[in-house]
Amino acid sequence: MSSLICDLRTDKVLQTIREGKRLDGRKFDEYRKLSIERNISENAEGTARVRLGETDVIVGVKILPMTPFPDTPDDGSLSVGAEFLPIASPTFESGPPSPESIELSRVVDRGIRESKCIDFAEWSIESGKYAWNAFVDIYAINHDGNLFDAAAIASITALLDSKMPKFEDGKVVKGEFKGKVKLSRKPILCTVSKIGNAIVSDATFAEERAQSARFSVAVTEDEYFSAFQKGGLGSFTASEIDTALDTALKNSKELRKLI
Amino acid sequence: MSSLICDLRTDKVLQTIREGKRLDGRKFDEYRKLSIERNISENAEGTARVRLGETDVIVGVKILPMTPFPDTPDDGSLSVGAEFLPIASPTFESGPPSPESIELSRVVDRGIRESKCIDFAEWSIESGKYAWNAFVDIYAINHDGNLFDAAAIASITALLDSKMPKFEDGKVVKGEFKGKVKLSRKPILCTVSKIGNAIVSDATFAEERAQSARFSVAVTEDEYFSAFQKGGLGSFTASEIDTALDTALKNSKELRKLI
Amino acid sequence: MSSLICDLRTDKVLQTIREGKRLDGRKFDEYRKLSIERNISENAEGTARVRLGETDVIVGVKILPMTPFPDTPDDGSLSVGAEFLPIASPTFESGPPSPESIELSRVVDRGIRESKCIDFAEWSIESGKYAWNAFVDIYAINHDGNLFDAAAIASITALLDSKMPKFEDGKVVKGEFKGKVKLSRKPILCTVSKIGNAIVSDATFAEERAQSARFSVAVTEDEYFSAFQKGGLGSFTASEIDTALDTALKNSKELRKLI
Amino acid sequence: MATKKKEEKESKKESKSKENLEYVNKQGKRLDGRTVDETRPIKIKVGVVPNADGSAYLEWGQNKVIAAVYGPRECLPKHTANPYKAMVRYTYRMATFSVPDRKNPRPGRRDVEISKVSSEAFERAIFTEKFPNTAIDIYVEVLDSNAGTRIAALTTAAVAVADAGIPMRDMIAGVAVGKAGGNIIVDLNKYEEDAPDAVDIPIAILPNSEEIVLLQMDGLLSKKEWVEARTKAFAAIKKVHELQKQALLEKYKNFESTPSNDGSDKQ
Amino acid sequence: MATKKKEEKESKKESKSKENLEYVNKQGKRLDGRTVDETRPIKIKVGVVPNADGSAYLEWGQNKVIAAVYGPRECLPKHTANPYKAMVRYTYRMATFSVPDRKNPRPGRRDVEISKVSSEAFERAIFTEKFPNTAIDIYVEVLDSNAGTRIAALTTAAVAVADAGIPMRDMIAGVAVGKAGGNIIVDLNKYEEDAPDAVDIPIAILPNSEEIVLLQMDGLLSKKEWVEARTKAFAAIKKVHELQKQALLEKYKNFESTPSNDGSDKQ
Amino acid sequence: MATKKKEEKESKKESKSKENLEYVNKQGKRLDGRTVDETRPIKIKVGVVPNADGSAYLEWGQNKVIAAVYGPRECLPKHTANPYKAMVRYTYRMATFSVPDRKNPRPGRRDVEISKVSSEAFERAIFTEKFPNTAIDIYVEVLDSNAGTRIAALTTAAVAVADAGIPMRDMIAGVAVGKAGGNIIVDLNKYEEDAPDAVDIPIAILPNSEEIVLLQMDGLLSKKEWVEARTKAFAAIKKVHELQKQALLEKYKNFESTPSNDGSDKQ
Repeated sequence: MSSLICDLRTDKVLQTIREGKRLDGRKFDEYRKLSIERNISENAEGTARVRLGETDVIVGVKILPMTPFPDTPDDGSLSVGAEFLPIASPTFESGPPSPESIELSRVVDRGIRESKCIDFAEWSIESGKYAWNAFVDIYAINHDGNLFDAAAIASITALLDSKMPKFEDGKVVKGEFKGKVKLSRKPILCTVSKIGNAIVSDATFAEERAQSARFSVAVTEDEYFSAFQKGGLGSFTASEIDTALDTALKNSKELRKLI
Repeated sequence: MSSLICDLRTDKVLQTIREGKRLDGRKFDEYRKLSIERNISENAEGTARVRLGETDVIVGVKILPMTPFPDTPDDGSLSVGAEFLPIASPTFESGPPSPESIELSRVVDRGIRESKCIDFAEWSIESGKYAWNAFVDIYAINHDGNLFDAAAIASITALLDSKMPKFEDGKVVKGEFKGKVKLSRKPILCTVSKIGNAIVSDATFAEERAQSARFSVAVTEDEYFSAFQKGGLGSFTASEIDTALDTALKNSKELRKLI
Repeated sequence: MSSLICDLRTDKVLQTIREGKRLDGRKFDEYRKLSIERNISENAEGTARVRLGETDVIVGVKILPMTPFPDTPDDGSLSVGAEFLPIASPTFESGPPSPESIELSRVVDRGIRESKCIDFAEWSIESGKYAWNAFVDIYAINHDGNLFDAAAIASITALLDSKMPKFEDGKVVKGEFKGKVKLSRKPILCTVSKIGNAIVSDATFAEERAQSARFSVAVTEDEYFSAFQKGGLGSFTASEIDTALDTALKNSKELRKLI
Repeated sequence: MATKKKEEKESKKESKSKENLEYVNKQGKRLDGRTVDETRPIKIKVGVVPNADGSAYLEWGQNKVIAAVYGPRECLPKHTANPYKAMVRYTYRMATFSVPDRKNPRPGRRDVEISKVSSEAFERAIFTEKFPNTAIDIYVEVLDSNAGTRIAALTTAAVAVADAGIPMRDMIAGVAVGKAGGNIIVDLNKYEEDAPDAVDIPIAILPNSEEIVLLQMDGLLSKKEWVEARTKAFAAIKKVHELQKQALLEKYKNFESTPSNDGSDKQ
Repeated sequence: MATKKKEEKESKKESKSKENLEYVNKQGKRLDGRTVDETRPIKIKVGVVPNADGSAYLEWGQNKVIAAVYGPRECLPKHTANPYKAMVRYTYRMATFSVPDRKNPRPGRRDVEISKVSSEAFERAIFTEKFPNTAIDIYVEVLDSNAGTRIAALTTAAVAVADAGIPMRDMIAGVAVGKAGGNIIVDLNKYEEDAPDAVDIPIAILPNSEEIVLLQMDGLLSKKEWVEARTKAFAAIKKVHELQKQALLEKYKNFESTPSNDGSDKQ
Repeated sequence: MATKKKEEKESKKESKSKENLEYVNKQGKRLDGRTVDETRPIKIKVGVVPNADGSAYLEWGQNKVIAAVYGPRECLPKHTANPYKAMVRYTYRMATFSVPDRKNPRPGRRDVEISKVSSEAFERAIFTEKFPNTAIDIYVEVLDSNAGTRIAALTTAAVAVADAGIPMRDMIAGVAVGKAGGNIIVDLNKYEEDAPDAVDIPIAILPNSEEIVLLQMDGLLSKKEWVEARTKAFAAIKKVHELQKQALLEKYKNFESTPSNDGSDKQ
């Protein structure tokens, strides 16, 4: 899409928002249709594919025995990575991770990690020698806005879907598992965009182009926040952040039901 | 050489081929003069320098103790790498390996590995802890076409020339060896170019510029093929492949005598 | 500063030198004011900040237990790195180390290492398993010429300032130390620039732009040289090198007093 | 080195002693019930990535692949453009979780080689001379794997290129044929690829002209075995090609029900 | 992976069982004697890098930061320039010796993220539209650290930008607020950041308009706690802002005594 | 770090206690039979890479080096070109198998430093101002090594530059001099370089004007020793220079018998 057409589309988004509406008819705090698919890869310990409207994200989890960090010899660990595949958008390129994909993966990581939903001590195998590390790898398949929430929901879903491998005689027992990974909470990331003076949820690609700033918050079922992240060139007032938090408390409940 | 001169040269190659001849007077299935030099480096376990006409390739082998792969704790291993040194051609640049040099090294690797000429179990030192790895490193010195065959012949020659190091008390004994590396077969790579409708062996640089496609096949002394690789933007018919295989069966015998 | 202004400044430097003077009034073999600051970082084992006129360099030392090299299982080691921070000059860029910063760090390293001021055997912890490695990291903060000498003086000062960590039960004891690092000599690097036909010490940035070549020499208190390095596009006569060495013998004594 | 060798081994794990095992039984059936000429089940869906100019998703046994095509579009950086034709840039990658061990997210030497020979295959298929100075980017991501991924990828990509409306001499279709336990068989699975005498021959052709556009082989193969393998391969590829055509027809049949593919709201 | 996780842990070491510990005593004092609303001592010096267009040095407790600004200057490579505004490129780095373990000299993922969100904060503060086609480069190097470095860096950088004479809507000032042992406290030190219930909220605003230009959080925080934390943060930031202004005034007061800052002999 | 230190040690292995050893015996002979003033045997062959504009191969004791020169040619990327002179880009590399342990194929810090100081030496030798906007690329590959490779490389490269017909003020020639067991000796071999008191001084000059274009040193050296070392070096370099000239003459003498060097069929 040419730059001119982009600008016209952005104008149209802004004008519609000023009229209190969105181009696709949603309310400001309304999400697009969320659908979840599992069993993307038998080779993965767990997978999930999340579609939010036309945004499409696949997450796979591999759980491998690693040497624990010297300062936490009895703890397992979590690694989250994201690839903005050039499949997903004409604006994505092959190559090393972009700052955008690094930011996304780190926000998803914090939302999960800081919710304390994983008891890393349970992932120990042998003190100082082996502990399980879960590699959560996020792949953008189609980018129509709000990759953050789609990626976060796919990540927690894939973790919930994951089988815990067995370890015997110094190695992994292929094809055998000891049940599912245990998660004590299901943090949900809810992102809003500031477009004009409105705070809207689950922005499309066209809406993101028109946004001045973005704010993401991860919410647990017991109504705690486990991560904040402001992004974008603009700013938020304190009351806009409060609106975003309230919206997230509400939306996270609905979204969690779909996992 | 300017692009215009290249194009004229290419036209001349194509025209000569149409007349059933080659610019340097060779028959379609004929190789240039092959010469082999050894003892390029005392620091290497084995070396060979192969000249095919003006094409010039040096290969050195280093054999070092490495930790074996967890799934093959009792096997040694082979690693083939290639550098298209900027020495060798105005078209080569310094920097990380190009797709062309990666392809070459992988085809040379497969030709040797898949011929089963190496018994990797014999290269074990201590189960799960140490096994010999042979690093075969290919350096292009002058590129006048058919680097594939020159590199493959130099690689198998350098391996045949290689001394097996000694290992005692957890380390290599400097300057002592336990005989030559054992190879049960000598796979020879034979490459043909499709130029116009002709299938020609051992193309020069000018001929390669005129080729539409390339086909390489590794042949053992017991008339088995151990690797195929089609390259280039064009295609082959099934019967052209058969011609290439028959030519390779014949040429590999002659070339093997020279090792 | 534009290229034109640079050229005019260079002409002025050259003309002044021809008149036997320097722009800032110093004698040819005279250094700018040297000042040294310590305690830049509590997290470092040792630090030093050296200002030579407006040239400003910070060096920090981290001393960590590392696996010794297989061929020197009973020796510690030294690693010197340099970053030409883009903070320090409009001509410096972020990114991997430039050839210039690599050269500087290697010359500083040789000046120290080859003076034999460190007894690496004393840095052994457990033969073949652990030995102390001192990481000396040089950061350019403001570049007004002669980064080499400023970096070398800051490095030896930071090493002299460094505390030796304690190691017990397989790990470093946080916050405890067993005295200062021992250095048997204090090598001082003295660099001269050849500007026109003059040999001048401690060149400013403007003088370095006018220089044809550079020569650095590290000098110990017992009047041995431990490193030479000629740099730059020009050349030196044998007698110019002799002048540089005599100047260094003299200046190093004065500079050493300030450490 | 470890990395390099790991790659080689992606599909060669656990090649324990299987000498006694029978890869084809007396009834002519393989262990998974297939005949020697039979491929694993193949499903293809067209138009799965709304943003792309063309796309396809394929399941081939356990293999799962997604492909998207962007182009013809401006060729950047500009000095890489060709004034006589489009540049075809094919990128093969495997998701980290698509293999039994975790794949290193950075592209390896195997990825580079497969991308190179696949690019060359598409150079032959596409009428590149119609689009001078442009790039046609074909991206393929393997989501799950069990032997034969480069052919599965190429087959998916060909459908995506067709979906993008890029004119081709012919569609590319392929199969891997080979040998296990002395039998020439079509579409080896991982278990068969690990046979002690395994031969693996990925081959792709333009189905109508039978031009070979991709051909690789490893293992010990005689001339006679090659002729048998090639014959079986060509027959199997024609079936694969039928499935490609059906999938494309399917898309245009279901036109109304897949709004994301009608192009009206592409960005 | 080791590298990645190491980074995460830079400030999370030694989180042993401190459940019994009291982070704020009955007198309302923290272990280092501060009240819950109090920042560690802050010192700012302006114009410390003669070559730069603007620069500043800051000590904030144990944290030591140097910042330099170059620009507006030509934006290279040229295709990254924007014809409507200046590009703000903020680079956050930590010296190898600024942390208890040695920091890898190559920038890590944490550096990239902090640089990104800080660039965005300055995009809001600076009147970028006044300098089309240029770049404003802000470089920050952390020399010593003890929790709160990204805010210390941003605060220093804002002073350096002002020193460079680059027009801003307002100066950026920030603080990290958070939680330890159930108390909402201002400017956590490393010990407090390692509390079992620690919450860390780096926040930066334009002090006059109270626009939030940077906001991150990790840890478990309720809505109510957030409101308390934000209120404390805004109050603390205003004090930080006063120190920034004083430092700038100080420079111009001492104009004569700092010849390197008079611009006359800049290269 | 391991990599970095490995490099340093390429020529410093096995420096066990050799204090008792005699490096020069009463007859003034070194362990390999040379006098203190004598270099190892040197053989030079000109014109060994047909594709290059100039090339040479050299054996210096166990050291084996090949050098090729391309240029003056277009300087790419263009923004690196200089409108007043040619850029000289000297690239020193060691083959993986040229050292006792395997050399990492990626260039290390030692390679970068040697390439830099060697580029600078050639900048002085070549009339670069005659070829504005161009690049002169000098590539050197060490195939086998035993102390003194940077000088062997530079000496080979100088012949290759002459073979390319690039006008020089003077040819570059060099030698490494130094100290072992208290003796100032010419052209140290690896055994001598490992002496406990070893000093290594690579030095290269323009032989006619005696301008020093490359000079490095490590080890502990007095002023007096330097003067002795320099005197010995200059004398040895003149002999090296004679061999360079002979090799070039040899090529043109044998003109007819080396068809690849006549330029008629260069590509």
